[in-house]
Amino acid sequence: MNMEPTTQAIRPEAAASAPAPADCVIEARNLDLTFQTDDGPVHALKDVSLQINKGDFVSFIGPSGCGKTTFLRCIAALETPTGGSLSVNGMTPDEARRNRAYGYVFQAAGLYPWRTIAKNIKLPLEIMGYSKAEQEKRVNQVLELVELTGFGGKFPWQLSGGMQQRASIARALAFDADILLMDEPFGALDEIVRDHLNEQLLKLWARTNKTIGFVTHSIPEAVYLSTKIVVMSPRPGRIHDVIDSTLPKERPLDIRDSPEFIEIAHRVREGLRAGHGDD
Amino acid sequence: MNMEPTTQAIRPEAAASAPAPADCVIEARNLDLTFQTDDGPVHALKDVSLQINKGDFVSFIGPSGCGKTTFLRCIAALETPTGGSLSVNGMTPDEARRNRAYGYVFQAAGLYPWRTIAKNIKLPLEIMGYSKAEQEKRVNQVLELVELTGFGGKFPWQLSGGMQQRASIARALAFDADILLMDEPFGALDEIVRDHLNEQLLKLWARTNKTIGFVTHSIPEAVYLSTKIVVMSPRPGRIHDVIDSTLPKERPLDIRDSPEFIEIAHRVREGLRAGHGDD
Amino acid sequence: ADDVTLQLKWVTQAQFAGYYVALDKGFYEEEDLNVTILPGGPDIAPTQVIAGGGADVTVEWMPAALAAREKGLPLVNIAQPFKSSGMMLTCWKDAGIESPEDLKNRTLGVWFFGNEFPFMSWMSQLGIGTDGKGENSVEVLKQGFNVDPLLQRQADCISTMTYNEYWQVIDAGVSPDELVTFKYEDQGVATLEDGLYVLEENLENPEFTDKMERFVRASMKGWKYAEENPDEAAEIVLDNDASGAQTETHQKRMMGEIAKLTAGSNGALDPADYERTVETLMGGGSDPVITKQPEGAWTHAITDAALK
Amino acid sequence: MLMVVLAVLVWCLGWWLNSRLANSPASKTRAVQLLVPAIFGITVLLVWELLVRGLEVSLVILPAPSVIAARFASSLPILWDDFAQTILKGALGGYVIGCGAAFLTAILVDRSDFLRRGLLPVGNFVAALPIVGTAPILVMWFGFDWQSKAAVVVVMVFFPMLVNTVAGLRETSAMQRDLMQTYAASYWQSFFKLRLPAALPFVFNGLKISTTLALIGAIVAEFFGSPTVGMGFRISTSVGQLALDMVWAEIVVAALAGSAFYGLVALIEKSFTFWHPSQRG
Amino acid sequence: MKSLVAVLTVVAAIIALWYAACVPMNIKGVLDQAERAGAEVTPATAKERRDMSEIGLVATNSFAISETWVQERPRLPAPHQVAVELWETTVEKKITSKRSLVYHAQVTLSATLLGFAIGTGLGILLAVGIVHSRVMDMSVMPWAIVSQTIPIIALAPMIIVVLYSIGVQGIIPKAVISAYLSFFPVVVGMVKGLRAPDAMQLDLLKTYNANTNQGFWKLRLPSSMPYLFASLKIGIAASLVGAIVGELPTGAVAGLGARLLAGSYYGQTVQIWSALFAAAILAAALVALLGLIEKLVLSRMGVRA
Ligand SMILES: Nc1ncnc2c1ncn2[C@@H]1O[C@H](COP(=O)(O)OP(=O)(O)OP(=O)(O)O)[C@@H](O)[C@H]1O
Ligand SMILES: Nc1ncnc2c1ncn2[C@@H]1O[C@H](COP(=O)(O)OP(=O)(O)OP(=O)(O)O)[C@@H](O)[C@H]1O
Ligand SMILES: Cc1ncc(C[n+]2csc(CCO)c2C)c(N)n1
Ligand SMILES: [Mg+2]
Ligand SMILES: [Mg+2]
Repeated sequence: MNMEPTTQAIRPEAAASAPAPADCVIEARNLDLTFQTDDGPVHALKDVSLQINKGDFVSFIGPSGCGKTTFLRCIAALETPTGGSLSVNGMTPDEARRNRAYGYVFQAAGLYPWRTIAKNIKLPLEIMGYSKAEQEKRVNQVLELVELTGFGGKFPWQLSGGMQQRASIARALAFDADILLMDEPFGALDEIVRDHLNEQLLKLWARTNKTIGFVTHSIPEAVYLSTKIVVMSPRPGRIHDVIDSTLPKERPLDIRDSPEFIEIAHRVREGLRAGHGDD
Repeated sequence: MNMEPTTQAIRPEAAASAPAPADCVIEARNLDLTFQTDDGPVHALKDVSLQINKGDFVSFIGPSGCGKTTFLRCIAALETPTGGSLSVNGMTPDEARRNRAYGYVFQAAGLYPWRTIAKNIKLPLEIMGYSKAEQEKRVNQVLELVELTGFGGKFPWQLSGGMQQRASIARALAFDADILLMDEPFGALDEIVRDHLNEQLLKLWARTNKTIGFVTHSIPEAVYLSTKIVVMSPRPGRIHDVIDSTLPKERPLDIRDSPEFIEIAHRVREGLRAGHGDD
Repeated sequence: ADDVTLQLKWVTQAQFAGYYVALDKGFYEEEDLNVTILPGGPDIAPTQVIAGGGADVTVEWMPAALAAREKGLPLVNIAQPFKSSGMMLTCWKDAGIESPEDLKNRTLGVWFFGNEFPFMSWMSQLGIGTDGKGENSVEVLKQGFNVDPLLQRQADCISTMTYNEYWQVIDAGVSPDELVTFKYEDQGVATLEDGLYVLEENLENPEFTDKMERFVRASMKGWKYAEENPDEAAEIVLDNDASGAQTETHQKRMMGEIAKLTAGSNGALDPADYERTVETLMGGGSDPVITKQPEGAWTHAITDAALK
Repeated sequence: MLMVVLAVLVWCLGWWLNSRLANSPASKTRAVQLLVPAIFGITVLLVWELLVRGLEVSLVILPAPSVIAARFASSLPILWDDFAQTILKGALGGYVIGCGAAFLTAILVDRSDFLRRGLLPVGNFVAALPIVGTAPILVMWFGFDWQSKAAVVVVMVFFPMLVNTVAGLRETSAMQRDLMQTYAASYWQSFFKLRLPAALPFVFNGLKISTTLALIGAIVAEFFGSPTVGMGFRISTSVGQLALDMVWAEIVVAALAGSAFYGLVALIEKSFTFWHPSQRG
Repeated sequence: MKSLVAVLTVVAAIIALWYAACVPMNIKGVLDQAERAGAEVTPATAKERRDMSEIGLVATNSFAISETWVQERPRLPAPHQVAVELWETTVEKKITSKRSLVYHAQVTLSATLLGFAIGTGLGILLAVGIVHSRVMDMSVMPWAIVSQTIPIIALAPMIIVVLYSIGVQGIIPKAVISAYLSFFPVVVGMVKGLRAPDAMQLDLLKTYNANTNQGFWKLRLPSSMPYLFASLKIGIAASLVGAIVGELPTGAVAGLGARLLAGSYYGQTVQIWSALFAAAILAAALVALLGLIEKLVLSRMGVRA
């Protein structure tokens, strides 16, 4: 009861929406979400339509409170839209959740302090009923993927923030989900560590060919990582601009000093400034 | 008793160090600091030498744990070096502290929630024994300076994060200190608010001609603000590079897209990368 | 007026009517005394209060007083308004108890807190052990404040006073026919109750003895008045009961029973009663309450002067 | 008079010694952290001894520590029997039943928002009942032996434990719960893997509070009826017999047992919640 | 609103259970009475019934069930009996009457408040000492914890006798006991509260070169307020228990403790229960009052409660 405060079965008409094109993984049509709060309704998402294709790396950027998190949570079926339709892998988001279609990475690493890194990564595997041997294998696999081999026996608090965040990504990668949803995963880290993780994330994405939804506040981060940048504006949360990146798939870190990069970054900043009031 | 756990009178030889040149406000020579912890000694600062002149805006940048905060705290006499010499305004740091030579701004605004903004700004004035009328006058002055006129009667939690941080800067400006020490003051704010505050901080610096020591993790922030950028490297904390900015004093926000800016940023990034091991 | 503080052994009830009557009727005032009566309670040891100087004189049972004396607290009996003992053991008849011999192998409720001495003496005189059930032993429970252990049949017998707990059993709806009682008086093991005791060292002070003479005189006047006017005495007690828990019927009945116990005493201690008490306490087996003949545990000096 | 002066001197000496120790660089070592309270305790005992002797306080008011120690040493068998009756049977029995029942109830309550809203205020109200009042009732219901003492303990520890456990089970952050949702975890999976471990610090807090309550409850209940053994029985009987040394010997046992009990639970807590910031130092 | 419904439901369920529990609890007493009154009871004698299960007795003597809720001296009084007693002793009696629970509650309340004041004052002083002096922290704190493992009721009569012996009587001895119970939560909470300011906040004052005194008044004290109130709420409930415990040996003269004891002494279970409820209501009211004061103080301080 307590576990599911916000999610109910999605409304029938949403479930019945027309199937998306073959390689379209996530499709939102005229999505609307209003929170009922004590201070009256908050219109968090208004008329949001978006298609995300298989293998896309989509960043969501926008001022605080514009609904980035809310949109990601709708996809993850952690929030139920109050209007419009949303499909994930051709199912309702809730069906997708039950099918364990995605891994979700939160802003803070959110590792359980009473479990070692390895046991933290095992958590979803235990819940999903993987065999002991399989668990062991996958943990080693993803630990290597995020370059944490040898740290499996440590407790989270014995690791730096950056390593914790990598472990939490490993946790989301450990099971076979095609979609990775990340809500400001590097927000709490310092710039240098962040650069490093960005590089690694790109490599990982290239290797695994997952579809990634990524929320960030940082313009360079969004530009550096994405194939598609969604700029949002607040009150009520709308999509202000969708920018398809012209950068090549191969991106060394110093691509950020290239004119193309600066050009895209500039466009994003303009979009942000247009949507942003005073703080 | 408990209030001053770390500061003892500075050692005599440090106090007796040769006076610095006329416009040199802060001078460190071969500064060393080792913390004794349960896990053995931590060498936080090693052989740090630096001169800061009157009116300088000096940024400290470097990976987490490289000793930026520790160095700033040494200047503020919140930490006692274990070797080398350090003088502030030609005095020992502790004498300078007793003379209230500097204002210190912490990463979080750290306003007292039980005091209004105005009363928060009055706090140092009360402690330093200013008259009621003088307190009133100065509060209004600095509130205007940070563009918070009219918000004096509000409580901190009624203000946005950016406004809180401005109030905490106002608090450090309220009394006559020539030096302003700021430890990642904007670390917790989002990029757009941060841009705005950076702009205002530059204006304020130009108007008051204070000497500012500024710790940050953000390369653009450091480049945008400083006349001098100190790049540090960890284990043990050393100064890796000192970069004198070639940017003009007048800096609109879009100076950040200029080639000069990108050039300096590049140099800082290279310095950082060189000093940065694995996290 | 001279101040006198009197510590009672128990809560305000008709058991102490004489003192309340003397206070209420101004007998103390007539003797130029300003008397404060401190009620007792389940955890107050009157002997300890007087040892600490919290009272000048206290109402106490002689076994407890003599035991305290052996412990090095020299209490002296200066007056004895109660002639006979009101203590008894009350048993269910249907438990098959007819004589003290039948007590063996039963569960008995006993008061502790210094009130266990008469019972212990009695049992050791009967040669019955008190350390658990068995052929020649009884199981003893530390009885609480009330008669529940009997009513709930957690014990076969409990300690009662003729003037108090016995009637509570009756009030609970039990008819006297269902009960068997063993009075300590009848068993020949009665010990003196409710005497007035002071510290020996104080008796060397003439001012104090003078105060006590006047106190005893007024108190006995109160007792005699209470015996003659039991209903009025009960009312006075009720007026002084700050807890508001006592009922009129119960106190009037208690006063009637108390009068039977005070009858026959003019306030002076009868040395024969004293001898019998000491004999009871010292007599019997391995674990006597007092081990040696007490010296100077009582005096007639006060009563002689007060009652002439 | 000499003794009184001496007592003042001893006090000053003890305090001076402790000041030196506490402000010395060694003050963070384990030895000093044990030594300082020990010196304080010994100082208090010495001052007590000297004052009692110097002011000639009557034995029946306050015995000197040396007298209490002598009595303690000579009455070990009695003290042990009382300890077994009151602590091992009454307090421990009630503690296990009470805390166990509260824990299970907490799980039940936590499953239903309705129950939690309804039961917790009522629980807080019941927890405010002064147990001195419930003790005679429970003795009437459960008899004179340790069962009634255990019942009193159950009543005393149940609600503090319940409130703590319920609070603990709600301690998880929204993010942690969301994480479980993204795994489509079942109720019991998220209970055992998330909520229970997260609740442990609170559970142990409840367990620690309950230790002293259990002890006090078991002893107090014996004042309202008991067999002729037990710490509460001995204390009340000994006061009546003016054997104050015995009373204090029992109080020493109570303090020792209570501290040991508390310490034990704290130790177990450390090994179970080593990961919690408060335990990491 | 939702909470109110939930609470009422739970209360209703408890009352229903309570009524049900009265039946087996009181059946033996009812049957004994019925037997004496000459009614047909199975089994016929009290002795036979003694070892039978209550449920069995209820089954064989179902006629007696309604009697179990109206007994004069029940083992477990029915809710309405307690309610009626509470009503009669509060509303229908003059407040000055010794039979009025309001009178007794007020006696206990005054001792509680005095003890609470002493305990809180002492607790705060100790906490200030502990926070500012390492010696006190290291030597006093462990013993403060040990002090709470001492059963107060064992000490209560002795405290009273010792205070008698130096001529202190009346409300003070009770207040001392109640202070003994309430000082501890205040010390613990206040130490926590005074230490609540983090290193940064303390450093801030240091950059102003503030002295210890200024640090206390401007930082430590205000930031300890939420902790103080949390522990005051525990403290006042403990105080009440202390005052009641203190009333038992002082001759059970007046007060809720005296009522409890007198009720117990005369087997008046209804009276015990109503005194118990009165005490719990008093405790709840005191805690609620403190909650109200907390809200007021904290909101005046600008701290959202
Ligand atoms: N559970 C909720 N109940 C009520 N309002 C909510 C809830 N969650 C979010 N909101 C509101 O909805 C709006 C969008 O919130 P959301 O968290 O999606 O913003 P965001 O873009 O992620 O912001 P940030 O960058 O600060 O994380 C905000 O105004 C927020 O206050
Ligand atoms: N009080 C202390 N005791 C022991 N070690 C300390 C203490 N303060 C800092 N250190 C250690 O000294 C080193 C330098 O710390 P410092 O806080 O100065 O780093 P920093 O550059 O400010 O890092 P960040 O960017 O994370 O704030 C770190 O390794 C840190 O763990
Ligand atoms: C716990 C408890 N202890 C002792 C007594 C004994 N007592 C003291 S005075 C007195 C006279 C009659 O009321 C009696 C019997 C008791 N009743 N309850
Ligand atoms: Mg968000
Ligand atoms: Mg730092």
